[in-house]
Amino acid sequence: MHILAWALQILFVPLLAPLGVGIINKIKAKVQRRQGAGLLQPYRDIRKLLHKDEVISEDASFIFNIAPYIVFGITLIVGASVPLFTSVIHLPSSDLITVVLLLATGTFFLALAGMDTGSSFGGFGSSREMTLSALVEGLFIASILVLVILHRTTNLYLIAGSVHLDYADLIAVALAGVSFFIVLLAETNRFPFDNVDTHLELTMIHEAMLLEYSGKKLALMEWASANKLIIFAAMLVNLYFPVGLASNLQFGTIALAITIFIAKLLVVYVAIAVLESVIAKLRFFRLPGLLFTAFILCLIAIGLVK
Amino acid sequence: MTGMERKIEERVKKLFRGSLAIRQIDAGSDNAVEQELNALTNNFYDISRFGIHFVASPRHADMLMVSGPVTRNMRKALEHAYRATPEPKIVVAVGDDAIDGGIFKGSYGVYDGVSSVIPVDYTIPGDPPSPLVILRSLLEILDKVDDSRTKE
Amino acid sequence: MLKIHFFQVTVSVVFLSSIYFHLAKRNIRISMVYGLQSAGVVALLFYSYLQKGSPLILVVVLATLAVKVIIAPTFFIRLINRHKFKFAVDPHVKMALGLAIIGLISGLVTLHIFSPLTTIIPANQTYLTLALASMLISVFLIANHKDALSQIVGILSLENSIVVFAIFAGLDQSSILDLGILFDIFVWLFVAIAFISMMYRHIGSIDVTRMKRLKD
Amino acid sequence: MLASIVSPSGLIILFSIFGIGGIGTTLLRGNNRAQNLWAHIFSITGALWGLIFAASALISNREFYVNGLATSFPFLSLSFHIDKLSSLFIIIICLSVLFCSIYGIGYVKSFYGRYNVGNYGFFYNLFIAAMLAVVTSSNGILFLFAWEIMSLASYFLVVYERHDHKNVKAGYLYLIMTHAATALITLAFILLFNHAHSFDFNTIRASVPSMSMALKNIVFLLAFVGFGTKAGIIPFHIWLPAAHPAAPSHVSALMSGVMIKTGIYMMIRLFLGILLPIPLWWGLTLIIVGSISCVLGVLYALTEHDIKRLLAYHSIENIGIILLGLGGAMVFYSLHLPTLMLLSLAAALFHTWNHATFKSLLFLAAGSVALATGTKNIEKYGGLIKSMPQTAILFLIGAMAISALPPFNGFYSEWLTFQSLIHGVLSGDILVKWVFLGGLVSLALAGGLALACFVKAFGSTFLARPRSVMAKGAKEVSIWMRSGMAGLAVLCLVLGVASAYIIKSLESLGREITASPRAGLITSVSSRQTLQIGHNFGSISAPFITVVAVATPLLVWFVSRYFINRHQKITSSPTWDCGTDITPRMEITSTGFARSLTMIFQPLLRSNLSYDTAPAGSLAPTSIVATVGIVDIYKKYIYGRMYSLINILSIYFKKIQNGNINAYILYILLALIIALAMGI
Repeated sequence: MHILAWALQILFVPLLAPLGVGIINKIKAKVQRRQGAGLLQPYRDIRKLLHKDEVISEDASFIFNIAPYIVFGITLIVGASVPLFTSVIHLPSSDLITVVLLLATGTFFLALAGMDTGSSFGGFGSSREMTLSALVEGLFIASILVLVILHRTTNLYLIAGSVHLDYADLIAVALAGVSFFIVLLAETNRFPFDNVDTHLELTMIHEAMLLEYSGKKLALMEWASANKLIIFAAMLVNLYFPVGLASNLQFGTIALAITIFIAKLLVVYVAIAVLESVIAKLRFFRLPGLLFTAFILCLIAIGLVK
Repeated sequence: MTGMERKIEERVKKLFRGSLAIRQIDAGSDNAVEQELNALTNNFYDISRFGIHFVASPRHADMLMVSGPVTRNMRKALEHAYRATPEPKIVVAVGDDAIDGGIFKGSYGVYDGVSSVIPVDYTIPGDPPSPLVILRSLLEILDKVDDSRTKE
Repeated sequence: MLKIHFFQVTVSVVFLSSIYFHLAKRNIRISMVYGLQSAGVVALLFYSYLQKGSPLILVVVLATLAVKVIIAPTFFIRLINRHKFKFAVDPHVKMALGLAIIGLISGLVTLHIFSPLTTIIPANQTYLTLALASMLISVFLIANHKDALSQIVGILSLENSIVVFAIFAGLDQSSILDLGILFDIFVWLFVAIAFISMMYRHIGSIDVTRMKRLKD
Repeated sequence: MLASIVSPSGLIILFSIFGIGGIGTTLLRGNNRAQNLWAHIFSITGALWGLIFAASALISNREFYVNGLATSFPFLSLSFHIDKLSSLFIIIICLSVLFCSIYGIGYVKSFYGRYNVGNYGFFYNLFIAAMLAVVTSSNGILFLFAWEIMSLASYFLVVYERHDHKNVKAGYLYLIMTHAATALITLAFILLFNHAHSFDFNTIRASVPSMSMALKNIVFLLAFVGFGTKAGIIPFHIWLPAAHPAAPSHVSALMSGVMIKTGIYMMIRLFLGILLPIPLWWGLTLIIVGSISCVLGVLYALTEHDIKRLLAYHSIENIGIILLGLGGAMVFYSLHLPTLMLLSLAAALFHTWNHATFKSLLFLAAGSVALATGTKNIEKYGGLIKSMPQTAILFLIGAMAISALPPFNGFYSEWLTFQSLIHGVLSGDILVKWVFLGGLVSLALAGGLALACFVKAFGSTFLARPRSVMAKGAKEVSIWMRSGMAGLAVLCLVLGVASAYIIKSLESLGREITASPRAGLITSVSSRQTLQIGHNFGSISAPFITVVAVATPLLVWFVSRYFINRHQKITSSPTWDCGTDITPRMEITSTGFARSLTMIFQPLLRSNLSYDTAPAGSLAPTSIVATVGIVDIYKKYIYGRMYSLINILSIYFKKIQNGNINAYILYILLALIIALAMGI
């Protein structure tokens, strides 16, 4: 059972991540009164891309070629490091700072890959991505810091596994959760930070860096961003609302925990989809204001906890 | 068609069924075709339910939909886009202009159709073809997608 | 009693002449008053000789008498007459303010912060205070007046005051004072004469403020 | 064996190697090649001996004094003290010196026939010896002496390429700032002397308990500003971005990597070794200054497009991070939390070491690029990864390390700094909590910005296509230079992998520095090299992260290459250009890359964007130039104000110096009266 739990923990994120994107797209289509693509569309896209040939820019260096493996690999590591359905097993990398900096490594290579081919789109895509991620990193840490102060540990599993939650701290946790949700939107390139569906190069952030990729490498990049979405969603639901995580590795408990976990994820996805349907993308230079607001929320939350 | 070619085509169709990325190229079109293509993504035609979507870069594309008679200015752009698209790829000439130059045929400024510049696999006639025609042709090209979702 | 009167008179002469240098309007009178001041100093030195009987002091007395009382004023007067020095330059600080400052200095030296200086020999406190005051007033003369003659006289007056101060501070017990005075007389006179002559030859004036243009 | 190395003669050998190296070079007149080899072989030998010496001192747990070498100068005695802190800094210095000297053999070749290599060799060896003397001396006067030699030797290295007018100017600024700092330090030592009646560190330490609080505070402020100026804290940093780029690159590496750390060394020595016990506000001050330095330093780096200036600004940022750790340690000391103090101090020391490694590496790599292209302007680079692939990889490693990305060493020290700051937030009253919180947020923000900055630096230097003729003609640098860099790159990885062991050792080292032998250690290292902080507070496993970070991408590559679509064909074509030919001018420039962040931080940076439109010949303007610039607020508001104040004062003082004899005599009169009144 132990090995099975480990296998589940490692494979959960990459296997279910595309489904999450599919769910969000489906909900968005429904809200727009469209039938929309099927839930499994992202899987079909990835499968197709994996089987296509590649065209690579003549100007690309090895950075361009290794970046997808690193970016995808990082999401695998982080995906296995964050608490998903159980709070019992954990990797030595399940630490707040480690996770933040591991994700930053992925962003680093993604941005470099964007610049590598000398395309102007890739360049400003990287510039915007780095601008956002530079500002978000602090907020990321600050929003989880509330939990660190509450639970006296930076280990994500211990935060998720702690049953103790004082009602007095509920407001603080909620405020921090809201700002973490904003971090989620920023890091996964969702509205109001970025439009994942855009075809307009001038407004792109994430997509602009991938314009030069094709075939397998594009598949890995797309898959990696899907992974990132599920990772952040999992952190949101498991750290700020640590309910229903399996505290042992019995088959029944794990099955129940996975069900609860998926239900919790669904809530987040619905929230994202609804949000994307009702709000517009913000102008780029308005984004720091939003992040700053979230940061103030964090500070209030930190002020509230003892 | 040799057995080898058929096998490859079979593989491609299987691959693209349910996931087709289209890069639209305006090679000197009068924008009539673009209007109709644009309509494909609206709620009524909702092309995304067949797994078909438009993409921003030819690197991501499986299919190039070329409109317009290919003006002299757009020839290089078209060639670049063709070269930039990874194999396997499908080139579709949309509209009469793209097929043989249409009403611009014989003009000194155009190349009389996409096929004189890059190899074309399929054509969708019409000036411009209506969205429904385009959709039907696309689905035909993809050789019948899942039955449950084509019924309207 | 006679001794005290003698001291009072001579020190007053030195002190008042140092003040007079500030007031004088004519160069010739300054020179003459300087002679008078020096005569006071000579009298003091002579008294010192009578007390001790050292021949060295007698030499000093005679040298001072010759140089300071006779030669120096005569020389100055002749110089003034030959070059027609006019008392053309005003002091920096006007008369009234100058007097106020002199008063201030005089008051200042009586303060107790100067008492360690003025009470070297407690019996002579009055004389020491006056000598100190005339020293400072002489320095102020140099600072305040623009004409070179006044400045030189100021230096000489300062020197006279120092001698007076030294006598009352009991420094005349050793012969250092006498040697110092002898040395000083010659050096200062030569320097002063050379200075004035050269300056007049070069600049055509004895107004030191004209020297500003030499600054660069 | 160890005992014979760790002895006064070992130290004398160390200094004499550099001495022979320096003097010997000047004697080899004319023969550039021989001078180059002589200077560097001796500095390499010296560095190796220094490593052996310091490592033996650490292993054998010995410390010793060299005393009794009194000189004819009053108070100056050649007394040295080798303790663990000194040994650590000798190791840090010698490691950087070792690789920089190897690099230097290749780099100095470019000076042949242009500049006097003899002078270089002399000052280079003198500089290193002076740095070693600074970290070993145990006498205030000797220390100041060494400090001054270090400053002067580095000044001469800064102005070494004197044909460039800018270098001379930078050197002048450096000279002024460093001497202003030295003046403050001297004053601090004089105050200490006034109290202790000795310049000997131990005597001073013994007399500190009887010192008044006010005096201690003044000494602290003087020393903090003085050493802080050398370390490059904001707002005393202005010399740093000017002087570091001016020196030859491996000297820049030493200055940025090691020399500024001597300021940190003395802060640790004074604040945590000598002036104990310390009040709370000292540590808080350090944290606040550190926060400001690390955020502003990286912001200035972002706006910079001279590659070496960019790196110099990052030194300011990293000094800020070190100060966060050091300040934390001081606060914990004042709060009587010795275990946390050791944790914080270990973070500061480890980051000091790491920064010495990766900043040296980056400067060397930047120097290689500058040498290959002949310019330091990032805008003129591009595409160098094709012509200089090895330098590119080495720069990438340095960039990842400085951006605190796993698996390199910067990650571990930043992780530790984060941990110590979080502990600070958790322990202490409301003021302490918010100051630590400020430090934490600044550190996180600086980390993010540093990442952006190095994407910019690496991206616009090495990626895409060459943007100038110089970049097009660039060639890979010599094997000497590459091996120097490679050594440091390996060190970055090794320090990362061995971090658990190192952190643990640094903590016990801290116990001896601060003379708190009974302080328990908060960290523990499990059998799998997992560094554990507290009871389940946080943990990190360097070998695990290294293996996973390397293995996972490899696994992904392997699976996708050999298990999925094995017959995939990869073709190459020009970059997708939307139909028109793409030129290097369309690439994003480094200014353009940082523009968004520059604009967002406009209130802090005082950045401005101005358009210069050339007059229209026809309907459209012929050219539009957009300039993003930042105002040097320190020059404008602090040093500019200071300058005009001095100017105005000078005008007043000029009135005093009016050339009027009367006035001078009046001064004499006044001085006389005052002197008489005061003197008696």
